[in-house]
Parts: sequence; structure tokens; C-alpha cells
Amino acid sequence: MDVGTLAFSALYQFGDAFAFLVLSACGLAVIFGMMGVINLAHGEFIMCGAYVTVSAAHAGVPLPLAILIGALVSAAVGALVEILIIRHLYDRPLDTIVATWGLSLIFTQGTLIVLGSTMAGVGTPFGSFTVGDYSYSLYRLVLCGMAVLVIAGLYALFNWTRFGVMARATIQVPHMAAALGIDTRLVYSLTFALGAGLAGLAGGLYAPTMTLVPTMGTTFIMEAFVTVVVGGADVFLGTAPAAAVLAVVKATMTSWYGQLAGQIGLLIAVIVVIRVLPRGISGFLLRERA
Amino acid sequence: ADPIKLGVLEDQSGDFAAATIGKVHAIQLAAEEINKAGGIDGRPLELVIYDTQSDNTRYQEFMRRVLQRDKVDVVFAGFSSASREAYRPIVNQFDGLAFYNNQYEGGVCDANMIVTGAVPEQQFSTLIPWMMEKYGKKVYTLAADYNFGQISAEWVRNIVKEHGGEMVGEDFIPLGVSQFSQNIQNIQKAKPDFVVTLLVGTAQASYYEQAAAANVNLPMASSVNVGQGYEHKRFKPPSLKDMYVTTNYIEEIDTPASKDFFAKFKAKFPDEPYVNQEAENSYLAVYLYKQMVERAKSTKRDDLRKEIAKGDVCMDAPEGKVCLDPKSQHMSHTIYLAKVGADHSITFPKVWEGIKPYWLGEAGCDLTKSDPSAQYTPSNPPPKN
Amino acid sequence: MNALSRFFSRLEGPQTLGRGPGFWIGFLVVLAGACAYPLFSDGYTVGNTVYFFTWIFMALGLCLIWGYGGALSFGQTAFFGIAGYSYGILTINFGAAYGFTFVALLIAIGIAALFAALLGYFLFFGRISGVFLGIVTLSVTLVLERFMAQTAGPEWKIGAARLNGFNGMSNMPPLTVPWPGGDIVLFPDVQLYYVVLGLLVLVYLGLRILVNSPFGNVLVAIRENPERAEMLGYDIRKYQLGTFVIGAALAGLSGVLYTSWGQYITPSSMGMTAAALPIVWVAVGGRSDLTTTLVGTLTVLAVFQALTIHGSQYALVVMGIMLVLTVLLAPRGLIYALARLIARPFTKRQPGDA
Amino acid sequence: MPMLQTIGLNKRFGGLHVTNNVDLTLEAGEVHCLIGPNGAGKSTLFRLILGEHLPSSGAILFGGEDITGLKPFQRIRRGMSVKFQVPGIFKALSVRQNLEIAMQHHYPPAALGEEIDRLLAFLNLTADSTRLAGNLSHGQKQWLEIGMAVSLKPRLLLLDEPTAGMSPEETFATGEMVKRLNAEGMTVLAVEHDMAFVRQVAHKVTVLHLGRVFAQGSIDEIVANEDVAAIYLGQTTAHETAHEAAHA
Amino acid sequence: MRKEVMLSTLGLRAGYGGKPVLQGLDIEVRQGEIVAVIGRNGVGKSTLMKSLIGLVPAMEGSIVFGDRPVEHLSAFRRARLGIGYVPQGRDVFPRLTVGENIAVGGMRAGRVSEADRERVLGYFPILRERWSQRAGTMSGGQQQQLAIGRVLVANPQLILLDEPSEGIQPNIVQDIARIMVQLNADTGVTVVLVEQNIDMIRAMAQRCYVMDKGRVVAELTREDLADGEAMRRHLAV
Ligand SMILES: Nc1ncnc2c1ncn2[C@@H]1O[C@H](COP(=O)(O)OP(=O)(O)OP(=O)(O)O)[C@@H](O)[C@H]1O
Ligand SMILES: Nc1ncnc2c1ncn2[C@@H]1O[C@H](COP(=O)(O)OP(=O)(O)OP(=O)(O)O)[C@@H](O)[C@H]1O
Ligand SMILES: CC(C)C[C@H](N)C(=O)O
Ligand SMILES: [Mg+2]
Ligand SMILES: [Mg+2]
Repeated sequence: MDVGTLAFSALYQFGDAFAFLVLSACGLAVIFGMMGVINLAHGEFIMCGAYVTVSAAHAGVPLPLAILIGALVSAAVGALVEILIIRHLYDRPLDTIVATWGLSLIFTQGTLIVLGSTMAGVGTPFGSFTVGDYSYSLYRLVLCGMAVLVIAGLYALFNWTRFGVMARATIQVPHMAAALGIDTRLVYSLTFALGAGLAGLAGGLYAPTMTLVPTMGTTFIMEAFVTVVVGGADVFLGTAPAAAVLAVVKATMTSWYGQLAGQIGLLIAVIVVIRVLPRGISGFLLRERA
Repeated sequence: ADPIKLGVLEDQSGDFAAATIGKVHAIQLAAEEINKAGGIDGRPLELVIYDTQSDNTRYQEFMRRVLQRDKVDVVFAGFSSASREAYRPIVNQFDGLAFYNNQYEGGVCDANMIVTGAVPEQQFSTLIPWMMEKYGKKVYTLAADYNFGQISAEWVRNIVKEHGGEMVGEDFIPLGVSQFSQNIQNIQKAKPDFVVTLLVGTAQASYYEQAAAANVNLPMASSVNVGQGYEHKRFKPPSLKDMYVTTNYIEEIDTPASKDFFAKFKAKFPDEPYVNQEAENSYLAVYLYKQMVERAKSTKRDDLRKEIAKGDVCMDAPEGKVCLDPKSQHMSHTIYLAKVGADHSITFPKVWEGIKPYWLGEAGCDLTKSDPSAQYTPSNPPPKN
Repeated sequence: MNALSRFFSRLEGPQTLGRGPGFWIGFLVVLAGACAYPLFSDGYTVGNTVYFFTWIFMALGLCLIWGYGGALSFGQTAFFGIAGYSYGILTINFGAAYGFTFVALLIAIGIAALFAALLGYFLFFGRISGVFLGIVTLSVTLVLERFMAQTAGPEWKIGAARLNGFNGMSNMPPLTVPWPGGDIVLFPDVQLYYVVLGLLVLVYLGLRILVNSPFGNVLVAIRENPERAEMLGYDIRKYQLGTFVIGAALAGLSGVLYTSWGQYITPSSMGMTAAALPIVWVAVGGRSDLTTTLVGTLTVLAVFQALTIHGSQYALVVMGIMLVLTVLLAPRGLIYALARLIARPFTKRQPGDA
Repeated sequence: MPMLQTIGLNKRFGGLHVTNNVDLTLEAGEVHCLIGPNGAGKSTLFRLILGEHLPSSGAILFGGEDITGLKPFQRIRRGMSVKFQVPGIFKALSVRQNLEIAMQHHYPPAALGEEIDRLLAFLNLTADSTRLAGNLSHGQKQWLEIGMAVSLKPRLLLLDEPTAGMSPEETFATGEMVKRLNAEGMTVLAVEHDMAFVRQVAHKVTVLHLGRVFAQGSIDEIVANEDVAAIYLGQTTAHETAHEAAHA
Repeated sequence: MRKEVMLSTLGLRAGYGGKPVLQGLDIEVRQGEIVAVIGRNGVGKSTLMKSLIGLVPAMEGSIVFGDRPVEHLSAFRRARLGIGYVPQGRDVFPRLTVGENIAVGGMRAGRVSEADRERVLGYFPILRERWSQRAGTMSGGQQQQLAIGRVLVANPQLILLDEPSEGIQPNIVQDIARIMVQLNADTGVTVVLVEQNIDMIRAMAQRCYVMDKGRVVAELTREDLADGEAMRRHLAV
């Protein structure tokens, strides 16, 4: 088999792992990195995005639009959750673990009761292409492209826009941000909605490739947490390099020793990174240049 | 007369719910029919149902509860083998009687248990030779990375060897994993004649969609999918095209008994997404229990086992005739080979009748003589004495 | 008498709710009730209560680490599982004769504690704290779960004990007390109940003494302001590590008791759901206090079980709603809030109390 | 033997050279004030002495022993203690418990209660002893923290802006307290911007500027130094004179 | 001719956790005035400032800004009406750069104009020098200058200054006082100043309230301020 084929296949596997890590993690990372909230209902926002996307697609909406609708509906649900629950917990972030755990129970089981145990899928669009001996799904490249786009978009949003600076200020010293004229409640709601919307986007993007069941969110959770930890508190600096590093680990381990090795490799990577860079990659990049 | 109490512990929520809610419904259907027809020996059947939430600890809690407090006569319990192993010590401790109405990796040799589901020897001794005949001798197995997957894969491996075939690859997938790009590539690289997919749980079912999207286009064989998770109904055609499954029941089976059962089921539960093999296993188990009690004129476990020991506890189930094997207390089955077409319609190229759960008995489990209350595997067989 | 009052005074302090003769009389009444209750109850209820009790040790350990020490461990189940499996491996290999099960219990707890010491050294000497600590400990328990789930093959055995993968390990003997007239096997019934109740009282009082000691003072100081605590001359890493190990040992005790209770241990005891539950119990009860944690854990366990029995499919939804409401309406925990409410008429307002 | 000595101490943050070859000597028994413009590196020097930052180069001797590589708590155990610029107290604990945590290892359990009462009275916080420390006013927090630092009975007391946010009256009282502690044998190193306070307590003053020792001497010498006036003091303050007159 | 009243409170009660610190407090500040508030530690000066900006809710009484009662508005709305607040203890955004901190200060007015930014950087040159340093790593005094600059950049009509001299080197204290007086003369900005530094009060304030136990107990005129003896008496209350 020639080198080009091998190189492409390695690259494809890497890109595939990278996309999954980034898209799984970015919603969680925004909510965790910006607000210090561990959102255990993250998987359920993903599920929400997927369900809405597929329902819309079944109703005849073109898939890209359906995915967008999925993300928006998740964002709206996120905003609602923020207003009703999360807002009251900012001064005790660890309690949000319990609240969001509760939410995740409600969403999962509620979906099961209302919509039944599964939903029919829509099928993966775009078909396949061949390089050398292997054929690949074209849609996977789209996912990869979306991952890059999301990362770039987030970076731009938080560093270059008014909203970004405002959000970061609010999260650091909320009372002072308010005293300087920032509507901190609105900022919180928008930030949480953004995180939920990104989760919904991930759900929508992966919906055509996956089984749709109320518990589907859980398959994203481990990857999401791992990426966030390795990335560290600063979402914009951390998530992309973390996902890249982990994608290499996962793709290599998986191709050599199988999926279990890939999974355990991810978790070991967390522990190693924590040992070497306790504040994650972004902590390392932002370290007090001592 | 006093009712006969039947405890039901099945997962109505959580990860497994998709495949198991139908089991509860099947039991309810059978109980209703029996009660309408005058009960068991004149005694009505009363169900005590708990939702075990796909959580092993709930099985432990509720198995104690049904045996110790509700004092049921018999329990129907469990989907995953882990949940069965979780409650089995408790059934043993209280010397109760439990039915495990589920297809599984085989090997449970325990006098307190009756198994109505199919086991690997029934599904693979039929499926694999047939597939090798039709498609070729190079086989690739993709299996869930836990007891069921590993033991099933072992069966496949052994049967392939026996029939002069070659394993060109084996991949094990941890439960809960939903991304398969690397495995798809491994398979393409190994160029098998067909792929045996032993994927468990809703996450792993995503393989089919992803393999189809990458245009893998290989015939597939399975003992769990379709018959249990009705993937052909959930995924968009043609992602399961050329999938061959050996199962003792699915709703598409076109015999009068099956059609009759399916019609009754749908009449009572019109929203049921699918009537799978475990639903039928559960349904027939109720009737089997009725037969045993009526013959023994008792609900005591020892009396029932005396009937089983006679070796003629058989019945006409929706799938066809089934019998209970006295040595292992497992069930013989009619095994259907279901083929999924490009439009996800089902055809049955082959049917095997009366396939016995032979392995345990041959390996040395004989519950009529001794009760080890253990689970064995081909690589860890019962001790020879 | 003097010795007694000195003993009681060591059980009390600013770190625990419940003070004075009123509280201790109440405590004795409850204890007497707990001792007498099997006489008026059936085997199932007693066995089920023991089952609830087995979890409380893990909750108390987490209360110590998180509520008092301020370090969120999301991975208590790792120690639970390690101890459970250790107990299984030991007793399957060496049997239950001569009281070996209790030796196995101690060794299993020791193994869990040792593992915690190693991990804790890693974490605390690496200065990991806050939410990150939570996520790292969670990762550890998930690694263990994933790993144990795939040990189904015959090659995974230690001595006579098959690890047996996702299906879990069974066939280990329950705790067994050597007795002249034949060993007493502690099946989940009255005998086991008294043994576990005794352990519970011991651990509860022991922890009260611990948190009200100077050690406990430093612990809360670290929770409040680690930098300042260090600047008062305390090596905070050692205090955190010590606390972590104690908490892990308690989780290990739960693991052994659970394994012995059902003669079964499974990788899912270390999974995501299992890992989140201790946090839920502790937070719902009120993590800042041992008593509220104890009562809270019992309450949550009982309510969740009752819901599952009676709520069918709706049980999980109702549980979720209850959790959310508790967090919103009782910020310091449900039991804590109730205790405050009950105690209010009896306490004088302290001058300057906000 | 000097109580504390820094030898060629350097600290860089990236390109910023914050502490530049600082040689500082503190004799046992003196009250030494460190002054200098904002950003001169005073707090950084404090952190170096405490071990919160490690120096880029240089050494620190405490009582003749090299402590450069020790962890902060080890230095504290050798007899240092500190009050930070931003009050560092245990906000969710009562005032009394704050002191208890600080003192429990320095007094026998039997005497602890009494010692705490004494210190509370000394800090004027007796009435507030059961309140949460986080609910105190800014000035009260400062006092509490000084109290915690003092209660360790250190040989060397480090004070970073102890009187920030205090009224002249309270500043004066704090100064008297420092003098009393010093009379009992405590060596004190204080960072202050309040010249009245410096004048009240300092035996010796060091001016830090751009990370270097810029001037050193008695308060009068420093005030008279025109360079110091230019970078730091500005025009001599009217109120300082008034203040002196009042307490003469 | 007396100028319009810019800010007044009537019977203001406010505090923490249901317990009032301010016990019915009345003040009146006219447009263009610089008014100081003095009092011992813990009498409620900072609480007054926080309740004026809206960080501590008023339990009773009124706060009128311009001609609007504002006691029910949340802090950000009051800030948007033109109140600037420099808290005691600075509260800069530690992980934002100096530049971003300034930008946040200007947000209520939209973007920070070039001219405003240059003006503020003229007052505090260190901010220009450290434009992209993260604020949390600045020295105490540098942070204080940032906190003041951050408010000035939005051109508020009323500035609440809580102990601005705390931790600032003496010559910059003098600078700040000069800047504020200058600003007051140029733009007519109104200032409420809480201070302990007598020199600063003298240099800035036209009038002074003395607080004790949550109430105003005395009002000092410019003449009183000049009298060292009277001042000390009040600060020692
Ligand atoms: N972690 C850091 N990264 C970058 N620069 C820093 C860091 N810490 C301090 N600095 C810089 O070092 C210089 C000295 O700061 P330091 O806090 O020691 O000043 P200071 O003399 O205490 O001033 P002040 O009187 O205002 O408190 C300042 O210019 C500050 O911005
Ligand atoms: N967050 C809070 N919660 C409860 N009580 C508080 C809180 N902040 C301040 N207090 C109390 O309110 C009273 C007034 O405090 P405030 O901070 O307004 O005083 P101050 O006059 O500004 O004092 P200082 O000069 O020390 O800054 C004090 O008794 C203080 O203990
Ligand atoms: C095929 C599976 C879903 C069921 C099987 N009994 C198990 O091991 O869990
Ligand atoms: Mg400083
Ligand atoms: Mg104040």
C-alpha cells in the first residue's frame, strides 16, 4: 500500500477523532470555562439537538437547516434552564453538579416517556469517496471542517467582540461588571445558551451518523470532559490544542491496540497532563511567565 | 383461590429500555390471557412489577423485595447478564425460582434459574456455517468488549476454525462507544468475506450507519442485532442491507402462530415499536410456567423441577415447538435466519427447528444431579469428575 | 462523670451541628430506636436497611473530604470498587473460615487507602484543587470501570477468582463471624444489621471527634482559604492527603460491606452514575455537616427507592425534579435546612448573628 | 546576626525585572519600613521572603539559615508570619475560629480560650467574636488579620500595608501596637504608604524603586532626600505635621 | 444660585441579610459638588456607596438620581444612567488585560472613544505601559489606578469613590486629588468620596458628611475641614 494512502488514512482518523472531541467538548468548555459550572446535562443538550434536527429533517427541512434549528432549540432550552435554575447557583458552582445531574435525569427519562425509546434516523448524506484501498464517508470531512470552524468562531467571539470581553468580565467579578453597566443576567443567559447551543450543534451534526435514543448524550460525555480538563480553564486557548493532542493519542492507540486502548489512552492522558500541566494546556500557555 | 404471584424485574428506563419494555408488555399480555381463561389451575396470576432502571443495584434491591416481602412464587428478571449475575446470589440465598428470558452468552448452570432465551451454540452453529457456505471463509468479528461479546466471539472463532475458515480480524468495542471510523478501516484492510457484528447497546448500533456511509458494503451476520434492537426499523435503508441474523423470534415471522401472537400483542399495545425475540421469550415463559405448575399441582421449586426432569416440558410457542432441557434448564428453539434486504424488509432464507442448547449438558452441567450455581464458558468449562 | 463530659465535649464544636444535652439525648433515643427496631420489623426491611447503611460510610467519607476539606472528589466509587473487588478476590481464594472475612475486610480497606494515598499524593502535591480535582478523580474511576468491564476472559483471574468483566464478580462469601457453635454467616439480616449499625455509630462519633479537633480546624481553614492556612504554618498538602485517605478508606468500607451484602461486585459500581450518587446524597443532606450527611443519605436512598417502587417510569423524572428543587430551595442541604428550622425556637439569637 | 538578609535577590516575570539585585538586611529587634512607588516591587519582595514566589536568583537568610528553597509553611514554622495586602482571612468562619486556627498550635489547649479572649479584646473585636469574618468591615478585617499574624508569636512579623483603609486614629493605634510588639522583641518589616505611620514606628526605612534599593536611612533622612520626594513623596504633607502635633 | 440636586437619599435603610447597616440615612449632593463621607471603620460608608450604585438593595427609603427615583433599579441600569463606582479594594477583572478592563469600563457608553482613552492614559501613564498585562498581576496601587481609570473613561455624571487613596503612593494620591478637582472644574462631574486620608479630603472636598452607626451625625463645611482639630474630633468619634 502506498505512502499517500497510509498518510491520508492516518490523517482521516486523526481528523475524525479531532472533530468528535472538539464538537463534544466545546459546549461544555464554554459553560465550564466561562462560568465555572460543570454541566452534567451536557449530554442531554446534545440529545436535544439531535432529536430536533432529526424531527425537522423528517418534516422535510433540508439537513443543514435542520441542524441549525437543532442548535437553536438547544440554545433556547439552555437559556430557559439558566433563567430557572443555574442563575440562582452562581455563588456555589459545585452545587450545579447536583442540579444539572437532576436535569439530566429529567431530560433523559422525560424524552423516553414522551417520545418513546428510540427515533428513526435520517441517514448520512453525501455518500463516500475512495482513496487507495479504502473508502471513506464524505460527511466525516464535513464534521471535521465544522469543528475547525467552531473553534475559530469561538476564539473570535470571545476575544474580539464586545460580547466576549463583557462575558469574561462578568464571569470574573460579576458585581463590578454590573456596577459598570453590564446587564450581567443577560450575559449569563447568553453564555449558557451558547454552550447549550454548541452542544445542540454537536448533536445535530452527529445525528445522521448515530442511533437516536434518549441516553445518546452519554456517549459524548467522556470525550467532552477529557478534552475540557486537558484544555484547562481557558476555552479558547485550550480546547483546540487539547483536542489535537488527544486526537493523536486516541487515533494512534485505537489503530494499534483497539478501541479500549484508545479510550483508556484518553483517560490516562488526562492524568498525565494533570500531573505535568496542572492547569491544563491553556494554563500552560497563560502561565505567569515565571 | 389464592393468586399465584409472579415478580417482574425488567428495565423500563435507562440504557436498555428500548429492548426490554416489550418484555414487560409480553408478560402482561400472557397474564391477561391466562387470567381470562381461568388462571393457572384456577388460581389467578398476579404480577408484581418493578422498574429496574438498567441499574444492577436495583436488581439486588428488588430481588430481595419480591422474594422476601412480596413472597412471589416465581420471578422473571433481567436483560443484561450483569443484572442476572447481580441478582443470582440472592435467588440462591432464598432458594427461589427465577426465569431469565433473554438471549445471552450461555453457561449458567444453576438449579434456581430457568433460561428461555437463545444461547450462542444455537445461534452460531446455524449461522456461521451457512454464511461461510454462501459468502466465503474469511471472517471478521466486531464484538462488544465484555462477557457477551467476548464469549460469542470465541464461539464464532471456534466454529469458523471447525469449518475450515479463517478469522481475518477481531475488534472489541467497549460498551458505550459510538464512533467506528478506525474499525471500519480495519475491516476494509482485512478484506473479509463477511463481518460478524456482535454489537450491544444503542451506542454501538451506530456502527451500521457509519459503515454504510463509508460504503463498506460487506455481508454481515449477527446473533443480537435486529432480533433484539430492531436496527432495521431504526436506521435508514440501506444501512443494514445484507445483514443475516439468527433469532428465535421477530415480528416479521410469517407463520400462523407468529401472526396470531403479533396481532394479539398489537391489539393490546398498539404503540409498541417492535416485538422482538425477548418479548416472545418472556411470553412463552409465562405459559411454560403455567404448564409446569398445572402438571406438578404445586408452585414449589422442587416439584416443578421434578416435572422438568421428565424432559417433556414442551410447548407450542409463537416461534414453534420449544422444549426445556433438564440438564441445563435452558430451552430448545426454532432458529430463523432473517435476512435484511436493501429496503430493510425481512426474508427468511432458512429455518432450523428444534435446535438444542447442547453445550452445557455436554460439557458436564447436569442439574438433575448437582447444582453448582455457577456460570461456565467454553474456556472455563464445568469441572470434570 | 467528668471523663464522660470530657468525652462529649470532644464530640462537639463549631464544626458540627447538634450540641448540648438536648442533642445527645435525642441521639441516644434514636440509637435505642435503631437497636430495638429489628424486633418489630420483618427480615426484608431489616436487610434493606442494612443495604442503606452500607452506603453511608462512603457518604460520610465524601462529607469529610468535600464538606469539610473543600476538595470535591468525584471518584469515591473508585475506592469503593477497589475494596469490593479486593474483598472478593481475597475471600474467594482464602475462604471464610476462622474469621478471615474480617481480615479480608481490613486488607481490602487498606488496599483502597493505599491507592488513595498514591493518587492523593499525585493530586495534592501537584496542587490540584477545585473543579479540576473533581474531574480528575472522575476520570480515575471511569478508567477503572472501563478496564474492569473487559476482564471477562479466563486470563483475567487472580488465584481462583475470576474478575469476570462487566458481568461482575460473585460467589464470594458474606462476612462470617467465627463462633463456637458454628460460624455465623452475616446474610443481610438482623445480625448483619447490628454489626453495621455498630460500625456506623463508631465511624460517626470518630469523625465528629476528628472534625472538632485541631485537625478539623485546619481542614476547614484549608477549605476557606488555603493560602492563608499555609501562611499560618500548616502543610496543607499533608492535611488534604490525610483527609483523602480517610475518606477513601470509608468508601472502601462501603465497598466491602456492599460486596458482602449482595455477594456481588460489578464494574458499574465505579461508573458515571454510581460516581454521581454519593455527591447527590451528600449535597442533598447538607455537605457541611456529618449529621446532616448521614440523615440526608438515608433519606435520599429511601425516597429514591420508594419512588422507584411506586413511580414506575416517572420515578427518575421525579428524582430529577427533587434534586433541582432541593438545590434551589435549600442551598445548604435539605436536612441542614430542616435542622435549622427545628432548632430555631430553641436557640437564643447570638449577638451579631447575621 | 541579622534577623533577615536577602542577597542579590532577583525576580523576573517574563521580560519584567521586578526585583533587581536586592540586598536587604534586617537587624533583630528593629522595625523596618519598606516604601516606594506603586509597582516598585515591595509586595513581590514580600512574596519572595515568604516563599510564595521563588527568586530567579539570589538567596534569603533567616536567622543565619538559608531558607531560599523552603516552602512557605516551613518558613512560617521557623518564626515568620505575615499580614497580606489584601486581607486573607477565613471568611465563612467566625472571628473566634479564625484566631483559634491560628493559635491552636502555639498554646496549650487549656490556655487557648483565654488567650483568644485576650487577643479579641486587644483587637477590639470582642463584641464581634461570633460573627463571620467575611461580614466584618474592611478595617476590622485588617485588624483580625494582624491579630492572626501576631498570634503565632513570630520572631519576624511581615506587614503589607497594615493600615490601608484605616482612619488616622486607627492607624495611630496600629502603630502603637506595632511598637508594643517590637518592645516585646518582635522584629517587624512593614510596607506602607502612610508616612505618618512610618514616622511613628520605623527605626529604618528602605525605599524601593523599579525593583532596586533606591535609598536607605532614618525617616528624617529619607524625607529630606529630594530624589525620594521626586519619585514618591510629592510635596510634604500638611496633615503629617498636624498628626505629629496631635500626638506629640 | 443653588444648583440642582444630583443625588439624594431619604431615610435610606440598607444592609446585609435582612439586617440594616444604614439606619435611615439622608444625604443630598448637588450637581457639580465634591462631597466627602467620613467615619470610623465599619460605620457603613462602603455600604452607603454600594447601596447608591445598587449592589446592596435598599430596604426602605429612597434614592433619587437627577429627577428619577432609582432605588428599585438594578446596578447596571444605574450605571447606564451615568453613575460610576470605584469600589474599596479595587475589584479589577483579574484575568482581563488592562486594555480590556478599560474597554469594559466604557461599555455602557458603547465603544471607548480614542479621545477618552487617551485622556485617561494621560492621567495614569502606567496603564499605557502595561496595556496588555493581565490586571490581576499588577501591583496594588497600579490596580487602584486602573479601577479609577476604568470609571473615568465612560464620562459618568456622578462618581462614587470609595477610599481611592488606599495603597497609593503619596505623590499619586496628590495627583488623583488634582485630577478629580480638575475634572470637576472642567466637566462639572459630581463626586461622592469616602476617604480616611485627610489631605485628600482637604484637597478635594467642598463639604463633608460624618457618619456613625449608619446615620449622618454631622455635616462639615469647607471651613470646618480646614480646622485640623475639628476634623480629628469627628474622625475619632
Ligand atoms: N505575576 C506577575 N506577572 C507580571 N507582572 C507582575 C506579576 N506580579 C507582579 N508584577 C509586576 O511587578 C511589579 C511589582 O509589583 P508589586 O506588587 O511587587 O508592587 P508593589 O511595590 O507592592 O506596589 P504597590 O504599592 O502598588 O502594592 C508591578 O509592576 C507588577 O505589575
Ligand atoms: N457582606 C456583608 N455581610 C454582612 N455584613 C457586612 C457585609 N459587609 C459589611 N458588613 C458590615 O456592615 C457594617 C458596615 O460595613 P462597611 O463596609 O460599610 O463599613 P465602612 O464604613 O466602609 O468601614 P471601613 O472604613 O472599614 O471600610 C460593618 O459592621 C460590617 O461588618
Ligand atoms: C445481548 C445482550 C444485550 C444481552 C446479554 N444477555 C448480555 O450479556 O448483556
Ligand atoms: Mg503591594
Ligand atoms: Mg469601607
